[in-house]
Formats: sequence, structure tokens, C-alpha cells
Amino acid sequence: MQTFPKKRIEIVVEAPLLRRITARLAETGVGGWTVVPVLAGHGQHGDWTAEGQIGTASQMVMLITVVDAVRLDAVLDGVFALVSRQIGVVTVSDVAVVRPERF
Amino acid sequence: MQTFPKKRIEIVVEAPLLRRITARLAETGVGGWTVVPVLAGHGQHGDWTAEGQIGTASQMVMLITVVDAVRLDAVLDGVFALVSRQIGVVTVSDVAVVRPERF
Amino acid sequence: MQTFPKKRIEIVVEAPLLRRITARLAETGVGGWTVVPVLAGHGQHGDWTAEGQIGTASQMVMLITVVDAVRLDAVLDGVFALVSRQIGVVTVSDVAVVRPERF
Amino acid sequence: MFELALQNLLSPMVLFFVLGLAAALARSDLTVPEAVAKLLALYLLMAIGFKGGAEVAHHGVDGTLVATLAAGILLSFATPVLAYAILRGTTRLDPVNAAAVAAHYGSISAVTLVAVTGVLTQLGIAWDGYMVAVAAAMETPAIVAALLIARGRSGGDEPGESRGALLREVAFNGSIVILVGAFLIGAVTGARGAGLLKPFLVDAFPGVLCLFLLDMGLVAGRGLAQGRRYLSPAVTGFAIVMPLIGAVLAGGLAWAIGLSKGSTAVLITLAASASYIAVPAAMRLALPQANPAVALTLSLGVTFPFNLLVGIPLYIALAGRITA
Amino acid sequence: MFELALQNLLSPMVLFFVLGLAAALARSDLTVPEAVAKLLALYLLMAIGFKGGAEVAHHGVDGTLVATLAAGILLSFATPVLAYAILRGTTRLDPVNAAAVAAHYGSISAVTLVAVTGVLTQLGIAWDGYMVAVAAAMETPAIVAALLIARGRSGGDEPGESRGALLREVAFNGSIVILVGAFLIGAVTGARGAGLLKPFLVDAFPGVLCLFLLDMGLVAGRGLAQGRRYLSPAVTGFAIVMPLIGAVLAGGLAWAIGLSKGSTAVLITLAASASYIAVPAAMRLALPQANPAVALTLSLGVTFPFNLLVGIPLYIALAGRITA
Amino acid sequence: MFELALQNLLSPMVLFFVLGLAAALARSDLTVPEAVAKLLALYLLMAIGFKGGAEVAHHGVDGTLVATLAAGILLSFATPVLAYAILRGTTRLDPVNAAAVAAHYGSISAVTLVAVTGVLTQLGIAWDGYMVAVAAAMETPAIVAALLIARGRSGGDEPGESRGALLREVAFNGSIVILVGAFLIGAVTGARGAGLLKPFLVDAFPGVLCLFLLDMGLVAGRGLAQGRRYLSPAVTGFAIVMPLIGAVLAGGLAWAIGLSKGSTAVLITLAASASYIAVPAAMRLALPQANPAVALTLSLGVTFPFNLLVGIPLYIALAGRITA
Ligand SMILES: Nc1ncnc2c1ncn2[C@@H]1O[C@H](COP(=O)(O)O)[C@@H](O)[C@H]1O
Ligand SMILES: Nc1ncnc2c1ncn2[C@@H]1O[C@H](COP(=O)(O)O)[C@@H](O)[C@H]1O
Ligand SMILES: Nc1ncnc2c1ncn2[C@@H]1O[C@H](COP(=O)(O)O)[C@@H](O)[C@H]1O
Ligand code: NA
Ligand code: NA
Ligand code: NA
Repeated sequence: MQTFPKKRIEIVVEAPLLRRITARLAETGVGGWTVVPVLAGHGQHGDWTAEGQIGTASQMVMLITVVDAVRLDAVLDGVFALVSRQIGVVTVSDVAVVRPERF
Repeated sequence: MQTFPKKRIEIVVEAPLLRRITARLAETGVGGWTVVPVLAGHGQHGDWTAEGQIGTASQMVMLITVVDAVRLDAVLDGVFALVSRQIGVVTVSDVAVVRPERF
Repeated sequence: MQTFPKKRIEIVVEAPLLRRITARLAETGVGGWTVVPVLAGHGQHGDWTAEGQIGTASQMVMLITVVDAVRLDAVLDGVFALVSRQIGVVTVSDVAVVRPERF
Repeated sequence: MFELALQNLLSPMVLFFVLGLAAALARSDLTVPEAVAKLLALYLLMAIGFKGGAEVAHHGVDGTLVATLAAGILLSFATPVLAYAILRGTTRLDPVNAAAVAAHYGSISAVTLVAVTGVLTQLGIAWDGYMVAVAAAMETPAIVAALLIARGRSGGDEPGESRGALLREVAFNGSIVILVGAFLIGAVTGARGAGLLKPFLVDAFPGVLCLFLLDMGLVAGRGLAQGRRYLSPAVTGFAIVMPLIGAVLAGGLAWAIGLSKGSTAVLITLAASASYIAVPAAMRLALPQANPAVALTLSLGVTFPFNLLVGIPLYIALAGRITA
Repeated sequence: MFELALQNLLSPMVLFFVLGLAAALARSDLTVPEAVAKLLALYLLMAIGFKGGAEVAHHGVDGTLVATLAAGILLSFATPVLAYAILRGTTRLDPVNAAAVAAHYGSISAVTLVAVTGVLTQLGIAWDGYMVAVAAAMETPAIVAALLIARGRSGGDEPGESRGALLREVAFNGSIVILVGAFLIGAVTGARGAGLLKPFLVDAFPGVLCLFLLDMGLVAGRGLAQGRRYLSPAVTGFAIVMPLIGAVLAGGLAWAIGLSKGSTAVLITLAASASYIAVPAAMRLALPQANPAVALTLSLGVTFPFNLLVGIPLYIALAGRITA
Repeated sequence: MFELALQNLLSPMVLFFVLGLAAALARSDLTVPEAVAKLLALYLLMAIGFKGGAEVAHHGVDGTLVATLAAGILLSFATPVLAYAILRGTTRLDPVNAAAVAAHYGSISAVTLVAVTGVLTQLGIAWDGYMVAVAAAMETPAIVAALLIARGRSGGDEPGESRGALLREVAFNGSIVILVGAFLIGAVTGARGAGLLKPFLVDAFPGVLCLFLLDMGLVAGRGLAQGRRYLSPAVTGFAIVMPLIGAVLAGGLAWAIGLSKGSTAVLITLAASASYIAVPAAMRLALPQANPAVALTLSLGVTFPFNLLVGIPLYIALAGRITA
């Protein structure tokens, strides 16, 4: 099956910021994303866990979006404008997709 | 540590389809997969969120399977026979594993 | 945006082992990780699902950690010392990050 | 009847639904976790199934049971045909989407069943416990009818999806299993079981229903915000007229059978309700070309609120007239 | 008063909190899933809002309502200024972190409100239902005050974050929506609704509160273990002294207004409580440079346990003196 | 006794378990979310612990407590040795897997404890509250015994896993902490606390137990479908005979101590039950070479259904004989 190279961006970020990030992605013309729950984590800001939490403040989520390479810089710029002072981690990797027109 | 190259397939797909996909993977000889919950998403079909849902129809899940490259095409063919008319996204990426005989 | 190459390790492992793995990662000097819930899976040990489970014994979780390549072998050694006889899967892939000093 | 309507509109159940709807439209971050929504639905189906079974154990089954089951199955088979014809005649939906929507309206909504029994209990109107079994019997035929229509019209058959496997899956879907299972358990354990479970299944019922309808309001509000674009006047009109047509048909059958007031109200409400648990999932497998948002927006965003706010008191009043 | 304190310490609610705290500190794997914690919080806010509204429907609103609302808003605006001054004077917190902590202490903790009403009910002390509305009104002003302070001191404005959008979000945050919504529903449906929902919302309340406080104990214990490094003596002292200052201010205002004993105790407790649902989330958006662990450790790890174990009986005793 | 058995089989609790089992075997998509299952288990352990403690506060502790604790610990130590010998003698399990299974059967199942108290309450048979403490004491010794056996037989020691850390973890596992914690809280708060929490913890108990056993039926059914291959006749026989052996041993000890009928039934049921929360997790850490599916299939797929359907009425009848 013929596949086409795209970029997969994975963003682990504080839950209260999620709405703003997806709004920014939409503005940048990103066509889709997927949000995955996060149970727990550890980083410079210490340990945290979702268990027993009633608010969203100490909660994180993982957002995954597959975009075309030409859009990568615009997306990263938009995302970092938001998350640079927030708690979170952004990684980029190479993936292949079958239906390139979707991204 | 010596590592061996494999392919990681990530499928975001409607929950009602999951059983059929795993059955197809098993038929294709795939030895393992992992299903991760999805909280929310956005794509051509608009926004959706798992929150408050009682049925599976508007729910999605993420399936991850690591396979040998020789099996990749067969797996993608099998999966696309099912998901082509369904809502979802499939990506393939390169990974390395330590115990190659498992995949 | 300038990016820097790192390694992303993804570990699917039995829930009772999680504390020991994170302790080992911390000892190895790993600065951060993220734990994602797993709904269901299939492998050499058969099918399992988190649904309806009250204990952690038949539960799995997915841990993702992004580390510098120089630390990869130490991390894999530490992890495999723990998971080799346990149920689980470890994969390594290449990712790019924007803030390299974090990892 | 206006009094009934007002009393309904000012009941805590309806008001919690409206609260959820308003919160979703105001884009509040109020949410009910998926696991909680599933617990509430599980509880409500268990409670209503069990109460129905215990009622049957107590009062027995009269001769109308078989007739009512037949009437329900007939309604479930016939309504999709009617719905399909109306949709094709008055809206721009293509055959596949029209068939999918028709399946939703032919089948029933277990949540609407829960709501109508809540209102009946509040009003002190008795209904026959076997209506729970009738509800279960009405779920599947509409799916069969819609698939026959879709195959006939679009000429296509569903690739790789065996009809038998699909119907088996629908028949054993979670909400039917718990509803019918709890019904049988209620029928077997009778008064003894009912006494034991009363504090949990009966006394707490209205409160849990409020919490659940809050969630349904949130989900319906989000669905409406998302699905606005599908709500052309013709399609929206269908989502309000079709329940009324179903209500009239069911009213006639209930009258012919000679059902009690409460059971007539339940049968009418079932016919007037549109599925949004079992049928949507089945359609994703059997008619994947259909856009799921169309049917869900209609069923959950228009018909369910309509039934809850206006329909149920109307149907109860209608049942009163029929059985007067 | 010592009897009151002892009775409080030996109440099941407080003991379940202590159990959770101990389990977390002993690193037990006892956990409450996130979805369950959210269900419990939803239930408690719904119950307390509804009971407040039903009480208002029953007893009406006397002239003190407007004065009490004004007092609450004043407290919420003024406390952060005081808190900021104390923090800057006695601790090493920088302006931004001090402003963030000050916002937490000016606002209120819905969970502490739930706890104090639980204790009052147990003691048979009545409180005015409209205190629920007062609580809601006290949530937001503190955030505004803290942002004004932070902007004034740090000279910076929040990039890309419009104040209006933020305040709208805080005003419509889930816990406020359910609290106020249930209050209105209680007020509208009155005795009829209250009778219907009593088994679920009233009878089960103490039990659910126990389960919830077990969870709060676990979360507080984990927070303490994690956040120990932020607990310098000065900062810890602030987290115990600030509630007492808030209590005295609120006591004075309640006395001036002439509130009943129960409502005085509620107003004092609200003023003495520190937010950990609405404000932490708002601060992540408005003051992202602030370290969230500092405020959360203080609010949930020190002030909440202090209020639950010592504060609430103290505030009730104080309310008794004031209204004697 | 046949009447007792029949009444047990037709109780709503047992029937909901059978419903879950049947739904899983019919591959229904009925599921209980993980978070809900954990909430139900948390509630049941809290309820039973608290009731036990409140009962102790009311009736006090008689001299048999220490003897019963000793008997429980003895049973938990001794049963694994017996179980190991039987497994090695009659099945093909290797030493490590046999030791892991033996640990499960020596320890106890908190869920089975909940079920037996549910049946006893329904039958109006009193049991001593301190049996909750006995249950807690019986959880850990079996793990120690099994590890000693495994080390002795396989010659290997567990790499990197300190025995102390493991036992500490087991002793502080969530289900023990909530059971013992609620017991202590019940004992401290006595009648006052019991009155306050009765609607939640006592009245709702049978209903929640039904919902929970539905879930256990689903989990057991899925486990059976998955684990069929491990169920050789010899191994299956063990899973039915071993509980009976445990029952006889416990019956003798209860007789020697002079326990009441209810407490005798509880002690017998504990001895006859096999763990599937605490021990499985401990075995994954201490004996990772053991295949977890073997022990879980036996414990949850065979022994738990056997105890629920047949064992418990048998044990109660046996307790009746012993104390007659
Ligand atoms: N190296 C890493 N690999 C994976 N996830 C990470 C890493 N560092 C941080 N995270 C995630 O990002 C969250 C915030 O990180 P931090 O801002 O460093 O505290 C952590 O709690 C983790 O969930
Ligand atoms: N570019 C993308 N990156 C990540 N996930 C996506 C992307 N596009 C779609 N998805 C996921 O797939 C679901 C269905 O996509 P669609 O069929 O385009 O509506 C969405 O709701 C997302 O969860
Ligand atoms: N090839 C694979 N791809 C993705 N996940 C896998 C794979 N093999 C195993 N897993 C995951 O690891 C768990 C344990 O695997 P196993 O030890 O092979 O039974 C499975 O239940 C899956 O969740
Ligand atoms: Na219908
Ligand atoms: Na305050
Ligand atoms: Na045992």
C-alpha cells in the first residue's frame, strides 16, 4: 500500500489549556486531532496523578495531531505561543499515512 | 542494547468497529495490540467528546499494534477493508524493539 | 523552529509494576514520563480488558518517556531488569523536541 | 392538560435536563464523566426492568400481553417505512441517510422510557410491568426494516457485514440485556426481592434520574451546537412530527387492545421516541456511509427534548382520552 | 466548645478524611478513580444547592439576603489584598506567586461549604438556604482582585488571555453551574421536589460526604507528600492564620447584618476557606508563571484539613458567641 | 438445607451474578466501566467494615476475638501448604504456578465476605462485627507461606524484590485499608455514626451488591472464556474441593472456639474463599514467572461462582449443625 510522509505532533499539556490549544490549531488550519487521557506523570514540576481529582487544574491531557510537514512550523509556533509558560511537553515524529489528502 | 526495527500502526477508529478490527488483525496473524481510550477529537466529521456518553456510537478508541515490516501491507489492507468507509485515521511509524521474536 | 532529536520510549506493562518502573527511571536520571490508561489488549498471554476490574493485577498501563539518546541504553537496561519476566512490550522511536535542555 | 404540562415543565427532572442544555449552550465546562453516565444509565435500566418484573410477579400478566407485544413489533417494523417515505418526500436526505434516520425513529429510546415511567410514578398512574418487555421487543425490528429499505433503494449490500451477526449483536446489546435481565429477576424474586432492593432501586430513582437528565441535557446541548448545520427546517420538522405520528398510531393500537391508561401512555411514548444507544451503533456497522451526526442530532437534540418537555404530558393526556 | 471540637473530630466524616490522609502518607495504593471523585463532587454540590433552594422556597428570603451578598462580595474582593500584603511581608513568595495564592484565599471552597453544612445538619443548627447563592457570588471577585494586584506589581499583562473570556469561564465553571442551577431548581420545585428527591439528596448525603472526604484525604495527603518543600514555616503559618483573619472579618460583617447562627457559621467558613477547584484552573490560564503546586499545597494540604479538623467547630462556636 | 439453597439461588444477588455470567458468555457488549466497579467495591468494603465496627461498639468484644484471630491466621498459613501439596499431587502445575495458586486459596476474598454477610443479613442471622478484623488478618499470611514454599521448591529467590517491601504493600493495599479503616471508624463513632450513615451504608447495600455481582459475573464470564484452556479436570476439581477442605478446617476451629452461628458461617466462608484482588497483584511482583491467568481463572471463574451459588448456603447450613 502506498504511504505518504506526515508529521505527528504529541502535546502533553495542562487540561485547562486544552480549549485554547485546539482553537489555535483550528486557526492554523489543522484538520484534526485526538485527545487521550493521562493518568499520571512526572517532570520538572514534580509528580502528579489524576486519581481522585475533582478539578482540572492539576490534570493533564495528551493531544495528538497529524499534519503535513509544510504546516509543521506554523503549528509549533502557534502551540508554543500558548504552552511556553505552561507545564507540558511537545514532541514531533515522522509517520506515514495512506490517505494524504486528509491532513 | 541491540534493537530491531518494527512498524507501529496507530488506528483511531469508532468504538463499534473495534471488535471487527481486532478479529481482522488476529486473522492476519498479528500477535498483539493495545487499546487506549480517547477523550475527544476533531476531524472532517466535526468535534466529538466521550464526556457523558452512554452509547458507543459516538465514541472512538485508539488501537496501537507493533508488527514486523513484512506484515505491514497485509495488516493495512485488512484494516482499510474495514475502516475505509468508517470514521478514523491510520498512521504508521518506525520503532525499535529489543525482543524481535515477539512481533 | 529548530528541533533536536531525542528518543521516545513506550512501555506497556502490568499496573502492579508501575511504581517500580518509575522508581527505576528516576534512579537512572530520567527527568520525566507520562502514564496513559489502557482499555484492553492482546498478546502472548491472551486478551484482557480493564472493564469491570476491581484489582490492578490484570490491568496494564502505558508509560511514555522522552529521553536523550545517550541515556537510552541505561534506561532500557533498567527497564528490562524489571519487565523481562513480566507481561509487557517496550518500543523505542525517534522524536524531535524544541526545548532540548528538558530531557 | 395545561396543568399537567406545567407540572411536567416544573418537575426537577425536566429542570435538570434544561440546566444541562443551558450549561452546554453557554459552553460551561460542566461535564459528567463517561463512566458516571454509564453507571447512571445502568442503574436506571436495572431499576425500571426490576420494577416491571416485580409488578408482573405481583399482578400477573393479563391476556393483553401478547397483543401488546405484537403491536409493539408491528410499530417498530412499520414506522421506519413511514419515516423513510416522509424523509424522502420532504427533506433532501439521500436514501442511505434517510434509512438510517428511519431506523432510529422506528426503534425506541430506553431513556425516554425511563423518563415517562418517572412522570407516571410521580402522577400516581400505574402501568403494566410487562411494558418493559414490550420496549425490549420494539428495539430490533426497526433496524431490520431500515436495512431492507436501504438495500432495496441503494442497491448496495453491506460489504463484509453479515446481517445475522449484526442482529445478534443488537439483540444482546448492553441496555437490552440489563433491561430484560432485571425484568426477569424482578419477576422471579417478586415481593421479597422488591422489598430488599426498594431503598436502592425505588427510593433513589427520581434523584438518579435528575442527575442522568442533567447529563442528557449536556450531551444534547453539545450535539445541537455541533449538529446545527443538519437542522434544516424540513428535517427539524420531521423530528417533531414523526413522534406525533408514532404517538397516534400507538394510541390507536393501544385503544384496540384495551390497554390501561398508564400502559397506553408508555406504548405511545415508546412509539414516539427515537433510539440513541442501540441503533446508532448498529448503523455505524451496517450503513457506515450514513453520517451518524444527522440521526443523532435529530434524535437526541430535537426529539428527546421535545418528548421530555412537551411530548410526555401530551401522550399521558392522550392516553387519558383514549382510556376514558 | 471543647465538646463540640471533640464531637467534630470523632464524626465519621472527619475520621474518613483522616483515614484518607493516613493512607496517602503510608503510601497505600488506595485510590478513588477520577470519574468517581467527580461524581461525588457533582452529587454533593447538587444536593447542597437543591436543599438551599428548597429552603428558600419554604422560608422565603428575608431582607438580609442583599446585605449578605454584598458582604460576601466585599470579603472576596478585600481578602486577596490582605493576603497579598501578608504573604509579601512574611514569606519569600514573589509577586506573581503571592497574587496567585491570594486569589485562592479570597475565593471560597465549595467542598468546605459542603462540610460545614454537614456538621450543622448533624448538630441540628439551621442555616438560610440563600447562603448557597452567597457562596457562588464569593467565588469570582477574588480572581479579579488578584489579577489587578499581579498586573500592578509585576507590570506585565497576560499575553493572549482576554480578561473577559477568563471571567466568563470562571463564572460558568462546572461547580458554580451545578450549585446555582440546583439552587434555582430547588427554589422552583419547592416542597414537592424536595419530597421526591429526599431519599437520594438528603438521606444519602452524610454517607456520600464520608466517601468524598476519604478521597479528599487521599488527595490532600498526596499533595502534602509532594509539596512539602513549599511548606516553609512562614508559608504554613499563613495557611493557618489567613483563615482565622477571614473568619474574624466575616464574623464582624455577619454580626453587623444580623445573620442567624447557622448562616453566620456558613459565612465565616466561606471566608476562612480557600479555593481548589475554580481558582487553580483560572490561575493556570491567567498567571501561568505562578507555580500551581504552591497554592494547591497550602489550600488543600494545610487550610482544608485545618478547617475540617479545627476550624469548623471553632467557627460554629464563634457564630454562637456572635449571635448569642 | 435445600430450601436454603433454593432461596439463595433465587435471591436477586445471585441472579444478577448469573445475568452477568450469561451476558459475558453470550458475548454481549454489556460492560461496567472500571471506575464504576472500583466505586462499587469501595462502597461495599466501606459498608461492611463500618457495620462490623458499629456492631463491635454496640455489643463489645467477647473473649473469643483473640482465639478467632489466631484461628484465622493459622488457616491462612496452613491452607497454602495443603493446597500446594494437593496441586502438586493431582495436577500438572509446576512448583511456581502451584505456589501462586496456593497463595490465592490461603488468603481470602473480600468480595465473598461481602456476599456471605449479604445472605446472613437477609436470613436474619447475626454475626460478630470483629469478623471483619479476622478477615483482614487472614489476607497476608498465605502470601508469606506461598513465598516460602516457592523459594524452597524452585530454589530461586525473587530478584530485586525485597520481601519486606512486598508485605508492607500487601498489608496497606487499598481493600484492606478501607475495610479496616471503616471498621475502626464504625467502632469509634458507634450508634451515632451508624444512625447517620444508615440510609447510605445499610439500606442501599443489597442494591449495590446486586450491581456489583452483575459486574463480577461479567468479569468471571470473560475470565472463563479466556481461561478455559487452563481448566483441566484436575485443576477444576481442585478449585471446588479446596474450598470444601478449607470449610471443614474452619468449621472445626470455629467449633473449638465456640463461635456463634453467624460468625462460624463467616469464618468458614473466608477459609473457603480465594483471593482475587490483593494476592494476584502481589504474585505479579513476587512470582512473576507464574502465569496470572491460571490462578485468576480458578479463583474468579470457578471458586467464586461455586461459593456464591452452592458454597455459601452449604457453609451456613454447616455452621448451623456445628452450633446446634
Ligand atoms: N521526558 C518526558 N517524557 C514524557 N513525558 C514528560 C517528560 N517530561 C515531562 N513530561 C510530562 O509533562 C508533564 C509536565 O512536565 P514538567 O513541566 O516537566 O513538570 C509531566 O507531568 C509529564 O506528564
Ligand atoms: N489529523 C489528525 N490527527 C489526529 N487525529 C485525527 C486527525 N484527523 C482525524 N483524527 C481523529 O479521527 C477522528 C475522526 O476523524 P474524521 O473522520 O476526520 O472526522 C477525529 O475525531 C480525531 O479523533
Ligand atoms: N505487538 C504488540 N503491539 C502492541 N501492543 C502489544 C503487542 N504485543 C503485546 N502488546 C501489549 O502488551 C500486553 C501484554 O503482551 P503479552 O505479554 O504478549 O501478552 C498485551 O495485552 C498488549 O496490551
Ligand atoms: Na419509535
Ligand atoms: Na476565602
Ligand atoms: Na481461603
